[in-house]
Amino acid sequence: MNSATMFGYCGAMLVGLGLFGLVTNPEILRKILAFNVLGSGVFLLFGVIARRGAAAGLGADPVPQALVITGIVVAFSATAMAVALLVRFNKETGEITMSSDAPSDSGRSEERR
Amino acid sequence: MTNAGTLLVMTLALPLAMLCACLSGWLRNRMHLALALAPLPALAAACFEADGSTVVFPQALLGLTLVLDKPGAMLIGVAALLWVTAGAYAGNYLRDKPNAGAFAVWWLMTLTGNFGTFLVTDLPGFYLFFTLASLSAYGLIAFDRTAEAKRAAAIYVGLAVLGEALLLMAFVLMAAGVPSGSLLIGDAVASLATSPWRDYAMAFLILAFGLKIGLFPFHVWMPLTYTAAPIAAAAVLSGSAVKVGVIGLIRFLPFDSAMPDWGNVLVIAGLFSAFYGVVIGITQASPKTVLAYSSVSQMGLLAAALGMGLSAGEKSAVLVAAFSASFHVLVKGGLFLAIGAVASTKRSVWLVLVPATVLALGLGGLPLTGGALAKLAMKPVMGDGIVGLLATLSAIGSTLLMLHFLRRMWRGSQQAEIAETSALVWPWLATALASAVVPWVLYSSVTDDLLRDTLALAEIWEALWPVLAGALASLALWRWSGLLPRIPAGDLLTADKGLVRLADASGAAMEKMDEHLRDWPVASALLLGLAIILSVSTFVGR
Amino acid sequence: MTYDVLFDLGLAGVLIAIAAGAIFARGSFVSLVLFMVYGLLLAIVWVRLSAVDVALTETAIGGGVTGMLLLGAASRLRATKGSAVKAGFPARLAAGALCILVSIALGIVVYALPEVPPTLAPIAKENLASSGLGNPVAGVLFVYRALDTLLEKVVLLLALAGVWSLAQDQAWGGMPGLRVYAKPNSILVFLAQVLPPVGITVGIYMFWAGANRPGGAFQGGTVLAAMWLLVMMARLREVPAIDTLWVRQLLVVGPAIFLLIGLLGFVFADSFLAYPPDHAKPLIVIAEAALTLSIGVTLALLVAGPPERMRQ
Amino acid sequence: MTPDANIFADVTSADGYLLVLAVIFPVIGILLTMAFGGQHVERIALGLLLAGLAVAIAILAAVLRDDQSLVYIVGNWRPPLGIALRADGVSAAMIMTIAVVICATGFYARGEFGQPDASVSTRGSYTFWILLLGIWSGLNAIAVGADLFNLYVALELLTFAAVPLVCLKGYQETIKAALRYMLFALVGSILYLLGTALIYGGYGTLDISLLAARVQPEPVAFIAAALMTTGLLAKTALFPLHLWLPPAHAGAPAPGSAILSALVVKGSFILIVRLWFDAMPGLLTFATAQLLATLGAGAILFGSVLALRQTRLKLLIAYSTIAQIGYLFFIFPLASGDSASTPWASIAWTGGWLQLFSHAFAKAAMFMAAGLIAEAVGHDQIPDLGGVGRALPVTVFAFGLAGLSLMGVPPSGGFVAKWMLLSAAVMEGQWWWAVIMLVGGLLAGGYVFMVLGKALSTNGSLTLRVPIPQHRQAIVLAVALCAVLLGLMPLQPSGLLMIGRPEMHTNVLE
Amino acid sequence: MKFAIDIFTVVMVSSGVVFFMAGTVGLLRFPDTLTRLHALTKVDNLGLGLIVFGLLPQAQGLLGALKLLSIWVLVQLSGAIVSQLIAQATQRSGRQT
Repeated sequence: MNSATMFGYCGAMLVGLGLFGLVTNPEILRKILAFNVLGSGVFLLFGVIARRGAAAGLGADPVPQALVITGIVVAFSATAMAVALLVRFNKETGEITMSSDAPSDSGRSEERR
Repeated sequence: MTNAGTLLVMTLALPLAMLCACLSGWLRNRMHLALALAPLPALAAACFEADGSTVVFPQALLGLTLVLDKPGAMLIGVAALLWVTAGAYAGNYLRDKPNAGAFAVWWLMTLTGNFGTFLVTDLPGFYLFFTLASLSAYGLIAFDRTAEAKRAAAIYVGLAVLGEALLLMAFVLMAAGVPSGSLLIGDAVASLATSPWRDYAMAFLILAFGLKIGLFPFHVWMPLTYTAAPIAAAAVLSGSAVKVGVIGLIRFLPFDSAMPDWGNVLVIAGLFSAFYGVVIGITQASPKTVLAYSSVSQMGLLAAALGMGLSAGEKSAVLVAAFSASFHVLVKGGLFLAIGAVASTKRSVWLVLVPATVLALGLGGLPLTGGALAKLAMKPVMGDGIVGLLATLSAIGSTLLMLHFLRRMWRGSQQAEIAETSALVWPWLATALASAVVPWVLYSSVTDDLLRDTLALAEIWEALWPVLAGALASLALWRWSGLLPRIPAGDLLTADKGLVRLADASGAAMEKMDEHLRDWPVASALLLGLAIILSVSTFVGR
Repeated sequence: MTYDVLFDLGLAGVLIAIAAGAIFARGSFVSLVLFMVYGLLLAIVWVRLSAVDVALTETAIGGGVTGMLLLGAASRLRATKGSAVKAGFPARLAAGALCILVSIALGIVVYALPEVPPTLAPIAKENLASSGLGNPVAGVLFVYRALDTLLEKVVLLLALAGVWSLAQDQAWGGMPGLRVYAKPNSILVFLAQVLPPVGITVGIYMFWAGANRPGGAFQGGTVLAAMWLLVMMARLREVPAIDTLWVRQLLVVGPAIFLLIGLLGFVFADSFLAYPPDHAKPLIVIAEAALTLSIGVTLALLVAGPPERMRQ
Repeated sequence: MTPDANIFADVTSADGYLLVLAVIFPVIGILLTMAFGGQHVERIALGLLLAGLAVAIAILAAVLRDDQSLVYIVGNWRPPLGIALRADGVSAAMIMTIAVVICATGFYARGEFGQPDASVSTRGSYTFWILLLGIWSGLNAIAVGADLFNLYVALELLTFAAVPLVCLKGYQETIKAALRYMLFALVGSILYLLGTALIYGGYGTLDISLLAARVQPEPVAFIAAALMTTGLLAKTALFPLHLWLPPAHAGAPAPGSAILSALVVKGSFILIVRLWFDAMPGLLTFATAQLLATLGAGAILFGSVLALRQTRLKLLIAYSTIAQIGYLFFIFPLASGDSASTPWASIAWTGGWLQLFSHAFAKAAMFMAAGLIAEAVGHDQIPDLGGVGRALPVTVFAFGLAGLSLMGVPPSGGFVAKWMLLSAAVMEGQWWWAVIMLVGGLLAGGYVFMVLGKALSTNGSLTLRVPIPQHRQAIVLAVALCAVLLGLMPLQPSGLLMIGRPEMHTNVLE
Repeated sequence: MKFAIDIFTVVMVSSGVVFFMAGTVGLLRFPDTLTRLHALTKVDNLGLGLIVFGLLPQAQGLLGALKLLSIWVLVQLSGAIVSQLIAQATQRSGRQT
């Protein structure tokens, strides 16, 4: 087993970890964090694929690397937006967890205009 | 395009134009005065060009194809008559009603749909007009906002939409059976006998149209709606709109190829509701309800006739059915209008009651009335067997029912509240006159035996004795009417409370389930599970 | 060779352990700290996978800015009501089972990856000459898949618009509510005075080197953003109000110039986002320079959050 | 490996540049509005709306004229190294639909987010127009994208523009809805990204038509496809993954709801179809198709029943969206697999897409109508809507037309779509889908008439808080009419939707 | 010559590593925050210093050497400041452990 494949399994495990945190942890901040772990696992798989594709004197296939960089940017902006939402949500409701909600029947909210 | 073509186009174009005119509020609020004009082109077309002249619209207009054949012409003609008189009646009835405009819109839409079904020759077109007629009737029924009107309208719409669904399925099955992929009704019916989906298609057809003409147990909507709707609306609905179902059966049942089993289904269902209508009808108090049940009974008889035709595979049944249907159009419409007329005349009630009686007994087949002709024309179709006998017996029943109706109407006129206005009387008299004359005009076109034969004593007695029997029966009925149970209008529907509760409970259960499903851990776990199942199904499935 | 594998094995083990710690830790603060460490370790992994550009990005983002963002959020959250309703044990068990299944599936894929791995490295390399770039990753980002890069910058801007849209109406156009820790002549102020010159130099160097060696607009921009945030936190400069003109223009200048060059491609290189052969490199460098600035400003403002205070 | 894997000649076609413009125009708008502040934002946006509409028309015309897909090779770098943009018949029709709905919404939204005085920039207007343009760019990019990763970026563009739209009003419950939407959408997109990673690892390209030639039925493909599909399903909110949709679509401001419900959820659906029909043909097994359609059936029944239970108009419409999305997934069993060779596949294909387009128009009209009603009455509680029909006749009429299309009543796109799907289901012997569709129609009739009956009832004492200008009602009516006009097309496979997929028989019914 | 330089590097670096070890142990074992800080700062200064010093001869060219030195300087700077901040924080939140 060469180290690329080994890091591949590592990435697979990270994905599982991230998913678990995302599903089970009620705290929203922790969900966002778990999302980042999950994302890094995915990127790691990209990296492994890039590494396996090393050829023509390049240590790794540049295309997946570029994709990862783009992906990291997107993931970061996602995190930023989620965090902003979370802070506002916390300011409004004082909650930090995501309780299950029935579709709120407060249609009167229109009147708050 | 022949001038008949222009007439055919006008038949639909005029009401549509009037609808567009309704976009302006000013015109809308005055439109009810012009309602009587809308059907005139149809009338003209029926009179002058009943020779199967054809109009084909460009693809941009769904490629509609309009044809005016004999049964179509017969029905559309009398229907137009009724729509004219009822329109005049409505015009007066709606004077200084707050939202007469809305009524006019619904009226015109129903009218367009109703006429369209008599003319179109392709499946989508028929479905279009059928739907238009059924759904816009909703507005007429719910017009006065009483609680029962709302309930009736709700139930009506529910069943109407169900009918749409059944019909859509039927049409899809029929179209699927046509090798050439043509969507013309003719081709669809022609290849129905050999279609692999024949029986399914037949089942859905009979269900859909049976629901429309109120065969037991789909009759429940009729009493409710006709009782709740304003008189003019009830007149056109019971008289004309119901015939959408009749023309459907006429157009879509494959009479060229005998289908005994399906024919018998129709016969049995029809005869049953023929008697069922009578039995329940005589327990009813409101004259409108009584008429509604008589409609159930009459339509049942019609269905039975068509059923005989289907099982024997003889085309003549089509014309017969069309003929008696068109007679029913006028009589039923007339009788409904009569209720209003009686209520609105104080001094010379007899001027209204006498013709009404003749008209009513006509349904029982009183000699020299159109009813007698209808029965006569039906006889060969019904045959001399058990079915024929039952048909004759049903005549007794309808006489009984009609006398009951007259009595109830007479009672109703005592505590009438409608203001004295002769304007409501003339439309009704016109209808009565038409219903007395028109059948004689049409009769020759149905059968080839001469009118003279219909005046033979034997025939007259043949027609008369059921009426007399009915009269006797009704004497008995009056004597012991106290013993009859009071069955609410829409008999079976007394069970609907339970159904509502059941539906409500299941709905609540689903709501609860939804809350759980929309819980984050559940939903996201489902997400992962789905991913795994998908990969497995892709892997194993090959 | 085997030593490398052993090292990598250890590295991966630690990585997983720390990730697990970050996921399972009781308190959020602990898990956040662990997450930042995780980010740094991940950077080493990227180096081991000889993807240095990614490693730089990962340190700048995963270890750096993201951590900052999350810590900032954690310091602001106040749980006044609503307690952490932990999913019940059976639910956690089921979820765990599913996640393990997913991991196993991925493991299978990694195992089953083709013997001769498909790669675009050769063609990527041989076509690189035409662009005059030395760094193949930059080549992919700005030449072969430039459209992705362009759209991704738009995504950044949209994210910023989204963050801003969370402002209160009365605070619109005001200053982002960045936490400011300024006490006069505190040690932080000192740092904010000393570090930025170095940082800015490093940032610019990164983007400049990016053309030929690892690095590039994004990594450089991130460093710039970090420096600016430091200065703002130390109150050496006020946080600019979001409708200040120069802020807005710095935000868009990068994508705008990039897009402009792309559109010029229609005229001079007969295709959108194609560069005229002999001016390829200068054009790309110009675009990258502008992008570095824009990215810096965008990231900083993303961290700073929605406007909260009206300007004085 | 299918014979016509490379049906797209990989050369830029004459009018290919239009595809770039379709994606770029909104981006230009975003940059301009970002740079030059709020007070011009509305003018810039509206100008670009018209420009974009023109581009969409041009694309449709070009595709119809050439009778083949438009292709554009970005930067002259061919796939697999570079990125290609392709627009087949479906894409062209989709772009057109998007343009019409977005323009209508834009002009409708001036009433809500327009700027009375051009001096100040307000939060609402500034962000709304930027997000609108963002959504448009994302949707067009999805419609023309031919590279899985490029499509990922487009998908994110869409999400990042859609989420803030949900909570533009800033009410507590809308923030909550937006947060749920955001997190679930993130899971979805990361799963999709994971899939693309695996695909690149397995086949060394992300270009759809190249993949069609290379993909083999093997674990890599299975698992990648499953992950990507699931991620996209989460964004499409197919039952039972609909947790975020009702509050989000009901909470957004009316124009937002219209866009979200009519277009945004369709974006990810298009990708699912591309995946199974274009990128990995032959990978779709009977079981998978049945599974997807079963979820669709669940959505139809579940969504419709819950719509019937709602007391808020916007929630009712949102649940009806869940139900209507369900119909789309009947494409998979009916237009694929063994039936793909039969003429009925192309009928189902046409029907499915027609359902998508007509639902887009109908649902946009419905939400806009609901918005006007809420503006005029001050709430959207169905029980208290008595008499709205007389106060806002045009609006309620438009709502009714749209409702008829949902019920599948002629003449409307909904009817044609339902007819085609029904016939396909019958002819391919999968009658169970036909049953579901009929029941769905019944339930739809139920909730449509529930609203209409209330609105048309005259006994409600109703006072309008604000008068509603006629032109806004006219816009709603126009959109509803688009749904009706789709009903005028013949009951035959549409030639346009077949462009770019020779494997499907066209005009079989002659 | 080369050999001598290598020896020098090895000695320096390994002694640096020893300091790191000590520091880590201190971090784990020391009772309260301030003492832990004390341990860490020592490590930064000496341990890293030794390692950098040891690597200097190996650096290719003046530029490399400068880079190495700048790394040391930066770490010094940040380490000092961060430990300052932490110390202040502990003082503010009066808890010593």
